[in-house]
Amino acid sequence: MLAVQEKFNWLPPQALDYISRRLNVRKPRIYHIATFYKVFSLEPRGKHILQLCMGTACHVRGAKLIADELSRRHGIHFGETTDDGLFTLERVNCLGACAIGPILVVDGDYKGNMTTNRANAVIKRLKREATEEDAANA
Amino acid sequence: MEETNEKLVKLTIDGIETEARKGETILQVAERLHIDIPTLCHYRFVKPYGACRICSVEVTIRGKSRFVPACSYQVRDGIEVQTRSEEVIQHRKMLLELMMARHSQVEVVRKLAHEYGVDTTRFEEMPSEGCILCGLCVRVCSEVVGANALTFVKRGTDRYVSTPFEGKADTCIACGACAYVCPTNYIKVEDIRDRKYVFSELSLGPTTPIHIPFAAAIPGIPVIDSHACIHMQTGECGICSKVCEPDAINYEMQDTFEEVDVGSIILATGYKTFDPARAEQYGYGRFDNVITSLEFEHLSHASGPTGGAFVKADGSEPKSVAILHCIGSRDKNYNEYCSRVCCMYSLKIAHLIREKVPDADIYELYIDMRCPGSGYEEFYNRLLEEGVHFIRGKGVEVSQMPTLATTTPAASNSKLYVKCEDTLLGMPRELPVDMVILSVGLEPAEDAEEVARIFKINAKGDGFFMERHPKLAPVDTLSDGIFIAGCAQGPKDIPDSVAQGAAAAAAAVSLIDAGEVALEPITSVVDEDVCTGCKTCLVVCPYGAITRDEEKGVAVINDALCKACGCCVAACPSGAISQRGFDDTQIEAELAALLMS
Amino acid sequence: MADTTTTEKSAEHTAEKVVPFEPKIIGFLCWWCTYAASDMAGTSRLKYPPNVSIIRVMCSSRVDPSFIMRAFAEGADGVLIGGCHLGECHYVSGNYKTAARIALLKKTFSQLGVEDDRLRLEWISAGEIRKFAEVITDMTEKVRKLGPLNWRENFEPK
Amino acid sequence: MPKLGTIEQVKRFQEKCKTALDKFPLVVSLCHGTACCAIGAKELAAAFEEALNGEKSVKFIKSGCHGFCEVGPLVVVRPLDVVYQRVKPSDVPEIVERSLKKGEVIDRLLYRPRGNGKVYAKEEEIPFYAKQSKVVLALNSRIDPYSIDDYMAYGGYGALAKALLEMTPDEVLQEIVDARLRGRGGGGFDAGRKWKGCRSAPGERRHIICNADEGDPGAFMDESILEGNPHSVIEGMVIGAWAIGGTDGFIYVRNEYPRALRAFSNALKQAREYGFLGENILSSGMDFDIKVSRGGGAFVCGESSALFRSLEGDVGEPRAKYIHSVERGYHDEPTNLNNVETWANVPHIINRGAKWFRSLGTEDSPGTKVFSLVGKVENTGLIEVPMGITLKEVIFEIGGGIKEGRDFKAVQTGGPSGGMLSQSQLDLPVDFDVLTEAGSMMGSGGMIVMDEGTCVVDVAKYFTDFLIEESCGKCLPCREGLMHMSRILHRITEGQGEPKDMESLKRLGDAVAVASLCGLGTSAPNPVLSSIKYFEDEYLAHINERRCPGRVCRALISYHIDPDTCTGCGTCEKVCPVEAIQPVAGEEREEGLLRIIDLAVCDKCDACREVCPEEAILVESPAIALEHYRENVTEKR
Repeated sequence: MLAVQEKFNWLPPQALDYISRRLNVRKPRIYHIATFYKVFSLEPRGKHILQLCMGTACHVRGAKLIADELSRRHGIHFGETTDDGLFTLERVNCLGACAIGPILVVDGDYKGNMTTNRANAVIKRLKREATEEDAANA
Repeated sequence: MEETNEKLVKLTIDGIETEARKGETILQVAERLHIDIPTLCHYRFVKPYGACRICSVEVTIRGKSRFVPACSYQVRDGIEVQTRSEEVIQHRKMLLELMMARHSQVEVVRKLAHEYGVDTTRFEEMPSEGCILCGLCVRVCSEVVGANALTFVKRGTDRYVSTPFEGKADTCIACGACAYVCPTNYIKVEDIRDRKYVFSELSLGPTTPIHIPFAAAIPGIPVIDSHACIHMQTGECGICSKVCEPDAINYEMQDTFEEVDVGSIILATGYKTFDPARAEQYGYGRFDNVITSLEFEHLSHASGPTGGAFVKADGSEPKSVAILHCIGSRDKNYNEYCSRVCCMYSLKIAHLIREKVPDADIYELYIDMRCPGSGYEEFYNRLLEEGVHFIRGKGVEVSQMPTLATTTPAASNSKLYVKCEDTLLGMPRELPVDMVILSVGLEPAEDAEEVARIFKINAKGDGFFMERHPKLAPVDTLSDGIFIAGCAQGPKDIPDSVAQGAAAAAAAVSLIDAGEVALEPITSVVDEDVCTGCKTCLVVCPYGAITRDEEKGVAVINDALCKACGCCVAACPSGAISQRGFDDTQIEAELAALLMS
Repeated sequence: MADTTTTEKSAEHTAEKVVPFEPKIIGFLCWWCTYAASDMAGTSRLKYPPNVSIIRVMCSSRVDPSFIMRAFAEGADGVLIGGCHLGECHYVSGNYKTAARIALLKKTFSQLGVEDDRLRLEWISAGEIRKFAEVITDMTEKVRKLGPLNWRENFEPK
Repeated sequence: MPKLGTIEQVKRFQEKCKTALDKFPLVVSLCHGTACCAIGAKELAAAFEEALNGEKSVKFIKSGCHGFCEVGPLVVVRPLDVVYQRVKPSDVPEIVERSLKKGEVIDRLLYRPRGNGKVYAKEEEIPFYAKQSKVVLALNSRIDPYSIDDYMAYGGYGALAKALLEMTPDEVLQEIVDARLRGRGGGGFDAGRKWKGCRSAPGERRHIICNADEGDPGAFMDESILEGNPHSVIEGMVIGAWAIGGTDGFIYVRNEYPRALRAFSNALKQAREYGFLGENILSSGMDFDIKVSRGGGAFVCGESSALFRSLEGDVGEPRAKYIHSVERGYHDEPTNLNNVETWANVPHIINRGAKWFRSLGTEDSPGTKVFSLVGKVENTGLIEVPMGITLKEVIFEIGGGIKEGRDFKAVQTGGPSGGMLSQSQLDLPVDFDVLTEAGSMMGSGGMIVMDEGTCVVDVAKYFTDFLIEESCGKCLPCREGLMHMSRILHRITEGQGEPKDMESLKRLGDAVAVASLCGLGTSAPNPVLSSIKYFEDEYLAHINERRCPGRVCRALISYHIDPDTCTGCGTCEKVCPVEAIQPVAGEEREEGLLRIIDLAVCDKCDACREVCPEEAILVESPAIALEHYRENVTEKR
């Protein structure tokens, strides 16, 4: 399931069906597992995954302010995806780099010493890139 | 128990010293001592879960005391258990308060809380929908039933019980075990038209593995469907045998083949009804409200799906019904013969409808009314008086739109239009009705051909079994000792079937009564002087009736075994065998006589 | 059998081609099926040509090839063997043996120059009265077309 | 690679590796840990590789975490033994040129702690390192975690050879028992006793499992060990398997640790190649291998019974624990579960003996312990200290005191399951039993320091919320009890607390602690209970005075601009997302008009305070802020 999650960024129901059949695991169990563990998502996720560390150290250093800012500015709370399908915000509990918190992970890239203003800048940049890409494609 | 070698442990519960087997839980021991420990997530047929913690008791071991759940804590030697100490009560109160904050509307919680003097909670109330997440349903479904149709979803405070992907659970077998164990009645089993539903999203199979085969079955004893029973599939469950007090459940019972030696056999293998889907013009299978006469019987039966209410597919009451006679009978395309029973049962249907829906328009579309029985014609007359419309003319087509220019389309578009030629009026007609009942004819049973082959009897052109003689031997067949009765022989109504059955029985009894059976007189004989002992006849005899007398070097025919086919006579190269009554000279004489010129 | 005189006459008049030829056919019919069918056909008032004279046997396998030979020799224009459908023999497997024998016999006859249509094997169950009538009609017509067999003249050494 | 079969062969091979390593006169060790990589170590590595350009005399190591994350990325140059901190790619040519080629020390890259003006060049001189005694982490800055040869050059797998070829399983077991090694995962259970129990449990198969589901927020010790020295964990596990009779091994790694996973998987591969895993290890006749299993983001899976179920491929829900996992763990078979750090200690004990181990630390808690020292402390990072060291030493000497010279308020040990300790507990020694007694616990080693700007109620709320998120929801006390605790805490931080809440919290906390099914539940109220115990006044300030002493709880604070410091630059106005900041007419300052925050509009996002160059934006309790506002608006207009 981890492999499927990595490939698609989410778990499509068909994939779970397949897993259930292949591994001979009953569907209710698969479903419970898929909803129990946080890495799994049953909904398609955005193009960019933003993971905000809400570990203690980051919390103490103000991660909550960033979370609030993201939800206010971009309308996404933890576990949600922006309407344009670009960003999904996720909450993680400690990425093991507490010394440089708060940490925002953008598509697997760790960004330390995050602030509300820097977070906005990151999103702005990614948005611009997306628009440019669209323009290029068009 | 005492005889087993298992170790016993000594313990004290509420000051009572007792012994228990190793592996027993405190709850089990307490139950034996009639000490009541409250619990909300325990049930004797599932494994201890330890979720509600209401059963927590204080255990003192080696001077140290701690709280453990009685349902899952296995007793140890020397422990001292307090089930009602001040701390335990305080503790339970706290948990109940927590429970009350969520589930104050749940009867079982409120009652238990009240017992402990907890009627209000200090916490913010957040009423749940009634599920206390004890997990009993989930566990019963997987541990006992093995269906695995329910699961917990998510974790922590978001946790709830549902089916995989919130959809219909294809593995649910509608046993209702979840609803049975649910302490809060949150899970309900609904019974909608003989299909059971647990929640709304769980559509369940038509029936449970244990069920009475059909309403008013005789004997009214439940049976276990081995294809659906969990125990038969996995060896698990077995809960029915645990709860059955008279201990009447036997899983080992199997279908068995029993061989019975008999002297005569009566074949009364019945009939099947004509499948009207073969006659597409009647729209059976295409239109919901076109049903067969047999389906009407089921529908209108008091123990049927609607409890006897006569309704359309959408549940509303039909106000006009057409009954079409001779569906599959008297029709060169299907069966040429008359099925004999349809006229009368069609009249009965009309009568039943009149009873259930007094103001309904009922049409009988017939070719000829055939009412040749005792009181039959009188019944027909009664129907005429009841105001049933009889139209002489076979229904030819059922459609959703009128096809004749003369027909005025009905206001409602759910009408069906039945086309026929009214031969009395001499004009085509089209009747707008709510429902069409097809009076389907009778056909030989599906396996009639197979049965005929097994018993070496013959079937007539229409497929029904042939009697030896239509007048002189109506229940005999060409095979001695085999008799036929009822619709296996041809369409007939109940009185006729009963009469024929009695006749067949009498014929069979007469054989038994005689006590002896006359042998075929026409067996073959060997002329020992001519026989060369070549054994050709031994090979051809299908009954093994011929042996070779090694001493004399000739074939010997056993008269009792010989069935007189004469095969050996024709096969004998030396002409040593002849058949009594059919010997060569007799046949040749016959030939000669026939060809006498 | 009442037709004997007619047959005689027809034989006489064949050369003159005035009276139509009426073939003489012998039917060896199994008592359990084809014979029963003929009985039923009668009670059912089915119409079929009267040219077939029936000899009842217990089983088609009782029909010794020599009977057929003799029938032809004694003036029959055709022989019909009626048995149960394969697998439905009252005597388990008699009809299989018949099938084998008739096939052989047909070969022999063809070598002698007897037309194939003169010897016919049919499986007719007791219920198949319609088939029975059809077979009789069909065979009579075919043999009628072939004309008289005249075994004595054609096949016996002079 | 021939399979090694005798102790001599192992030793010879170690020598060979050592010689190979010694061939490099110069060593550059770049900290390539998660934290350093997040602040530029990757770019740095590329820069080094380019600058060195295949230089034969220099061994360039991308090592695991050095520990001193605060000042990363770190570079250590040997044999000069200098530590360069906050290195940027632009510094690389200079390091290569001067330090490597000429042996000079680059002064400006050296560590200078704030305040005292001193300069430290060598690792052992830096106060952060000076007080530490590294055992488990000793090799972290010296070896390339992707190279088994490096590990062996420092004697790696020597302990394995010694255990398997010279000692009987019983002797190994006895050594561990004698060492009184206690599980580093949290509970501090005696590892020797656990091993013995598992060994004598009936069953054909015995599972050796390494718990690397380090879920405690603020703790990254296990990650660093796996990332920096994975072979030590493997070696420990194989020795454990020898002593216990283990048949197969697992490591359960958090999915959030992809780097650790990569390093460990690579190490497994190498160990197999060298014959330290697989069939007939070192010709001892023992077959043993380790499988990697990834977690799925669930804190509760660190709990042993939940971990087993997760390993079995099911939902990580704990089971009733009255049967010990050593007898019936994974698949109900005997299982020995220890965490990463515990396993990493094993080779050292075998190598140097139980006596040596007992000489470290205290009588009841021998050895060292790795902590991740984080929070509002000057030097955050990974440390390894002998047991028994006081909290004060850790925080003030190693940690260098509180950031920006503020006052210490509390330290949280043991993660969400631990408790908060106050100033008065600072003299407590770090020891399993002492910390438990004080209402906290050792935990796996997270140590989060809080200053006066932290609100303990808020932290308690945070931990409780975290645990609600992570609770599996199986048992009532944990699921419902924690939720109500959180509700009460939320009310308090929102200024709607009532005096009776304190009593409710305590009662509820006790109930949850006593009644819960698993370790997560029973320790869950610790943060709340301990903070009430030591910081009751702070709770009361929230409840009675509607004031947050830490100035954290939003409902109880307001932002305002100090009219005396504000230069009128207007930066704050630009960043304010809700346009709550406006200029005040007629109040000229150096760079423009004085700004003022409209309290009715402000939603306290902190953006303005962050950008203010003059630190003129103040956070006060609402009453004070309102007064200021009145002064500035009402009176001036």
